[in-house]
Amino acid sequence: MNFFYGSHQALFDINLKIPERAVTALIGPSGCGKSTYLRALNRMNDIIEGTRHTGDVLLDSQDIYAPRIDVVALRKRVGMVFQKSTPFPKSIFENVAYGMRIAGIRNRSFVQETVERCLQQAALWNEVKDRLKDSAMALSGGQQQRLCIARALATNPEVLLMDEPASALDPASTARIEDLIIELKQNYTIVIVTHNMQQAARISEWTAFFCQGRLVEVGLTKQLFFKPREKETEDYITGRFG
Amino acid sequence: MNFFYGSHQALFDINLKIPERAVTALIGPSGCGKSTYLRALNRMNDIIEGTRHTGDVLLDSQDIYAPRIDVVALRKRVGMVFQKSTPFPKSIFENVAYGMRIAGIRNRSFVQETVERCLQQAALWNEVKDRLKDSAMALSGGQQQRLCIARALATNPEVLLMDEPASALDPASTARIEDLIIELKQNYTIVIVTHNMQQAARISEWTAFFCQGRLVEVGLTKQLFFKPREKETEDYITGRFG
Amino acid sequence: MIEESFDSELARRHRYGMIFEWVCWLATWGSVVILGVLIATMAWQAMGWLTPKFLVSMPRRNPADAGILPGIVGTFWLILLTAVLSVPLGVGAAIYLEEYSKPTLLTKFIQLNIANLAGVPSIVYGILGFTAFVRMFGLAKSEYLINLGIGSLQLTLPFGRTVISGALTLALLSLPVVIIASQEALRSVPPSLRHASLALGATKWQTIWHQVLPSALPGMMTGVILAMSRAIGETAPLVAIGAATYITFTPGRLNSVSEAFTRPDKLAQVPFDSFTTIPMQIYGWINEAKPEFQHVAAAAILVLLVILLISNGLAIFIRQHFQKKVRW
Amino acid sequence: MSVVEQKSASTGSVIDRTNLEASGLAYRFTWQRLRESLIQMLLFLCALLSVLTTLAIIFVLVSEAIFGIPPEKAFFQEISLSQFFLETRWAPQYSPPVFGIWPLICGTFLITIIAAIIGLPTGLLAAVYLAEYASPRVRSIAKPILELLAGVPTVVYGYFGLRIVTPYLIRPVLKPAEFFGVDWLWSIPVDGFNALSGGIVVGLMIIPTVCSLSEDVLRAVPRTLREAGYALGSTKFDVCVRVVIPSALSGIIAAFLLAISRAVGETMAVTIAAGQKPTLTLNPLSQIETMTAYVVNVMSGDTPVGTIEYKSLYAVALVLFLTTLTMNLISQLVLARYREVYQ
Amino acid sequence: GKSVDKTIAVDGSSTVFPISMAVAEEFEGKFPDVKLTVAMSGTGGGFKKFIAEEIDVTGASRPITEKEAAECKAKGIDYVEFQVAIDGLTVVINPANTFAECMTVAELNKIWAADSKISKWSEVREGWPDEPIQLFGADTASGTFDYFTEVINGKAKSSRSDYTANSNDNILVQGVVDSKGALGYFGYAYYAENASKLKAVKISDGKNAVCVEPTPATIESGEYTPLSRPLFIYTTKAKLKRPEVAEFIKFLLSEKGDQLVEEVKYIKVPKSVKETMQQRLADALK
Ligand SMILES: Nc1ncnc2c1ncn2[C@@H]1O[C@H](COP(=O)(O)OP(=O)(O)OP(=O)(O)O)[C@@H](O)[C@H]1O
Ligand SMILES: Nc1ncnc2c1ncn2[C@@H]1O[C@H](COP(=O)(O)OP(=O)(O)OP(=O)(O)O)[C@@H](O)[C@H]1O
Ligand SMILES: [Mg+2]
Ligand SMILES: [Mg+2]
Ligand SMILES: O=P([O-])([O-])[O-]
Repeated sequence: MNFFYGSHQALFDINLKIPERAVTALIGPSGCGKSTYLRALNRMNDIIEGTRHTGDVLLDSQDIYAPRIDVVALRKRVGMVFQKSTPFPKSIFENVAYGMRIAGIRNRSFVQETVERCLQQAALWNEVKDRLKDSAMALSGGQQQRLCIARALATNPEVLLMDEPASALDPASTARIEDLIIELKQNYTIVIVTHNMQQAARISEWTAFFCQGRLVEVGLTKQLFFKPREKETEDYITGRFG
Repeated sequence: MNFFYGSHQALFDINLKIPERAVTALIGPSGCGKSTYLRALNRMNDIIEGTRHTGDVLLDSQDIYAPRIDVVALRKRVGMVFQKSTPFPKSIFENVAYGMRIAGIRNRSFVQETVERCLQQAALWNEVKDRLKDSAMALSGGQQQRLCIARALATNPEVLLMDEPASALDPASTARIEDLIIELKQNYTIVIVTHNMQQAARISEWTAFFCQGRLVEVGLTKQLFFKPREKETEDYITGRFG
Repeated sequence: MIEESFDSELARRHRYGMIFEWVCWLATWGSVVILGVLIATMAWQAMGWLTPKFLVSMPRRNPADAGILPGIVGTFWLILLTAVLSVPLGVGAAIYLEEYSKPTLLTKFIQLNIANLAGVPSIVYGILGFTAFVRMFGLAKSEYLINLGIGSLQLTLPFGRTVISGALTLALLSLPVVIIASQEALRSVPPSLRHASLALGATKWQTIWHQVLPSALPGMMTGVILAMSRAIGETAPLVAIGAATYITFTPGRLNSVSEAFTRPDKLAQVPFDSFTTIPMQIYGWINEAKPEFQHVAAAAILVLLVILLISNGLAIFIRQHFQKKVRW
Repeated sequence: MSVVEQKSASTGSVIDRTNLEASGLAYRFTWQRLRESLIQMLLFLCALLSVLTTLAIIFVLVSEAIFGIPPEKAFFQEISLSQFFLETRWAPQYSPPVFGIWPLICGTFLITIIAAIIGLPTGLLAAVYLAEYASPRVRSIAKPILELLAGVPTVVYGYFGLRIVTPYLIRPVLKPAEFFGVDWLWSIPVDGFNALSGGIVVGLMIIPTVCSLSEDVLRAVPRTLREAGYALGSTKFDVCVRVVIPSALSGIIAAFLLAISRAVGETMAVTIAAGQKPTLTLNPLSQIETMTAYVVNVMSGDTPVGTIEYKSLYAVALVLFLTTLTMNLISQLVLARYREVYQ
Repeated sequence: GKSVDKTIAVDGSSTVFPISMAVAEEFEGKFPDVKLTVAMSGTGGGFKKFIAEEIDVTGASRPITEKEAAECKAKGIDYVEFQVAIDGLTVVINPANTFAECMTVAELNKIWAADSKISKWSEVREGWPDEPIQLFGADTASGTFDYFTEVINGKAKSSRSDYTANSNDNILVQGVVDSKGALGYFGYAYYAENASKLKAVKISDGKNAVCVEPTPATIESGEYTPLSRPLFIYTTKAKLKRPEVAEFIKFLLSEKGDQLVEEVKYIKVPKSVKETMQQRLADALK
């Protein structure tokens, strides 16, 4: 697919197959279009004025850009976590319950249970279980990010997109998030953008390397890191540019 | 000297002698305090609320932070050029004449001559001599930057401080500015902040390396680049960090 | 040359600078002092006239007995109705413009139009209100007596010089101000909040309703309160629609607060009854020739100023507490 | 169960249409969806209301002033344009009445000029103080107080002008002989209602408008420009007067225009303080009538619908509307361009 | 259930306004369930609203004109007229004015005539100072305007135009109080209420060259000519069917009503007229 911001083309002929129940890492220098690509996967780019694409994105062999697709339903199936944690200015509980609230679920015990399960999955439950009614804004950065993951899990998505979820965090929080991702890949298909090559190596099975809006190389992480096929990839990984 | 932004200390015990009629380059990773130091030299930091310093800055063995120093007169003696070119939204002529206007010079032919001389010194005269009355905003980035240098020269300063004067420019403009600096050092004492090590090597006699608010090393440029005394300097110059 | 000139001029320039700063200082604090003088002279003029009895009495031809009860009650109903009409419409328009509209020519036009409406003189709104609501262009003419079971509601078309005409007029007048303030409040909500909500599969409206509006609420409230306090002081449009200056009853003939609950028919009559407001009464008294009425007017002005000080203070309080706007 | 995959457009793609329904992504009719579009419609109507308001204003003014709805005749169908713009008397009570707009325009002009002389420089200087000199603390105190000045109702300013400014400010200065009861001082005749007192209070009234708008534009001047000024050896005064104000000039002009437009449209204060007598004069000490005051005067007198005097209201209001509209439009456009420069 | 409280809408002449206002206040004290709105649109403005049936009672400082009567007839409005007081239309000047204490009708005409260009006192009478003259008077909706122009200028509604015109006499009072060279005219009550700040001009009509000051006595006796005039209240037969309106008119014509008329500084009607009025009311109520 190709992607345009107005007249500026940000993605060129990307053709990438994302494997199920595995972590795929997207790496590449700044501004190469990783975020743009990620956001194309749940059509978040639609929000931005003047964007345009050609080509298809298939989810279960269904083109998500097809005319009759319901974007809202799509986004429910394809969750997303952002670089900067974006807790809603509400209580911790309400943050996680938000997805259910908007889906119109009124069953209180179900909501309660799901919130608990998701917070547990996001490895946050123990830290917040006594203060679910507190504002989410009072949490630390790492906790907020995990809360955002829990919130995304609560809508029961199939795919989880993460755009540098740990780049704003301290090493301890980063480690927790990484553990979490490894945990989650049992059940979810995860696509993660990262600047941190070590991180990509640690958590992902597959890695795709982007450069200047093009997909340069994609392969098993181990392979890509140790035996990159392309010169560009090698340069980037060994830190010779970027 | 030490320098503080509120409670945040940005400079620690800097002790640097700047040689006359020569170019001194300040290098160092981003946020290390180069700009802060440079701005301390003409007390531009005074403008920012809540800043504080200890120690002295001597200009011709006169402490510029002494109580009875007139900041305005000081700044007239110590000119400054910024990273982003800052032409006033006036005509080209008026931009250069500004320093004389505020000094209250009414002699029109003198103003005329000085403007021409400074524009010539700044290697801009030929390009703009036919449109001195046009707005300075209409010039290209490189021309604007040279205009700013001409404007600074017109106040007849002794010292010229430059904070990454070429970082926003294309290579051709950068080369012109570099030539200009080499030209100017015959008559002015120049301190220049740069991120570009090649540039520092090309134009400066002396180089000072800052890191995290400290002056790590200072020496003749050739010496510092080829035989740095400190490990940190070497790391930085060879691009191993920063 | 430049050195000599610079050095010789420096002292003079510093002096100019001092004078300039002093003049600027004077302009600012002088204006503040004028506000003080204004309030002080009103207080001085009102001294001895602003009594508790003044607040609960009807206007009388004898200045000593005059009061502003109908004005206070009329202002209350008028502003309540104005807010009920203009706030939802204004906030709705702001939401449309900020959240839904694409920058088409139409939205640009609407935007420009709103900015212009905010600058249309209030007397022009008065003429519009008079023609459209009081007279209804002279087209309609009918009277209805609607039986409410507990009493009857008298409704005339056109609305005439009633609370509803005033409220509709003031609603149109404050609409642009409400829209502009609400837009600003919406703009200060970070886009990341919207993106996060949308990414969870929320619809646009759900995002607005659950996330954007609550976050924008303090800012909107500030704007709305300021718009309404401006409306409280409006006089010209009410003169234009012909609100009374002298009236000895309150809208709906409600004689006490409890009657608002026990007599729903009277309550329903409120929008369709004649009214006056504090500024209208002030205008009436200013025009009185008897010098004592000047003191009565000053007393009413003081009441009005206190109401406005409170509402403006409230708006400023909300703004400073909830809106930590960062400017570069 | 999910697979996400991409195919570039060039390779062609296999789209399984039948799969659409099964995928659960199909765009289906739901109540929620209906609600969404209904809400959007509703909100759009809210936004459209502002356009309707403008159209209604124009319709109302035009239908009584220019083209009457038959059988009614509009003002300009009975009074010629040449009378309106060439006569120098505004005399509705004359028989036959004479409607020459100039005395009203003159009154409005006089008020506006006086208000501008007082309000514009004061407002701008206050803005400079707040933007350049005041500490954030002082600003956070002074700004709300100035905003309060804008919140004072105009009847109050009218009272202030009539009962305080004229007797205790203008009289002592211009008629000290009478005021202090000594006859060797000068005594310039001052009417009880006079344009000067009206202009002064309107001037006070526009200070906050000028100040807050100008402060915004002054603060939008990039810090780098100020620093460049200082680096050349400017004093703060030089930076304010030679760098900041010229850079913000177009924004300041827009603020001035907006304030002047407010002065033109100001009603109660001038009705109360400046009088209600249409006079073709530039003497600020005499009684005048502005366009707005005429409208109030006639409307509070309950002029019967359908008379020529009643229709004259609309003609005057139309002139008033067009004047302020022009100024507002120019000001909006200037401001929009100003924002483009610095953002 | 109960019906809405009763309202009587009173409007019209600003000259009659002080009477309506005082009566309304006292009446409300006596009948608390009746509420009155009292406004002043001027006699002409009042009649317009009266004919449009927007109001119940209108005050008038001149009798209804033929044109207005015809309009009433056309709309089937059966109006009833009651004279409620006598007024002496008073010409006033600023107290600082010590020369123009007596003026003739001719001089007034010279000032107020439609084509008058007089702008200085010296142009009115030889010997008066060369000072500007500021004029204040009733506007076109006012009965006072009609009456004054008819008596002084010989033709109703014929007047110069460059003066401060307002239907609210209070504004005229303020104008005269504040301007040294002012000359204005309005109802006697407005002068009497502010007598300390105004000076009434003595009027000498053309016939017997005596200056007559407006006082209750001279007005009542008719000595103060030609500016003495009757004040009226109009309502309709249909409105009188409403008990509160009937009650109100009754109250106006009672002893108490006369007291109030005198309290607001007008002159009560002679006994004979009063009886006619009461008879008229009785007839209308039948
Ligand atoms: N909203 C936008 N409008 C216009 N161009 C944009 C927009 N967002 C991104 N771009 C451009 O698209 C290109 C790709 O941006 P993108 O954000 O995808 O890069 P990225 O790889 O995520 O970089 P980073 O690692 O810094 O996040 C960049 O050139 C960027 O300037
Ligand atoms: N106005 C300010 N207020 C508070 N802290 C500041 C301010 N300006 C700079 N600092 C801090 O002071 C430190 C030094 O900043 P400085 O601008 O001198 O760095 P620098 O070496 O010039 O970096 P760069 O190469 O990116 O320009 C940084 O940590 C910065 O965050
Ligand atoms: Mg990115
Ligand atoms: Mg720097
Ligand atoms: O009494 P008038 O108001 O009609 O003059």
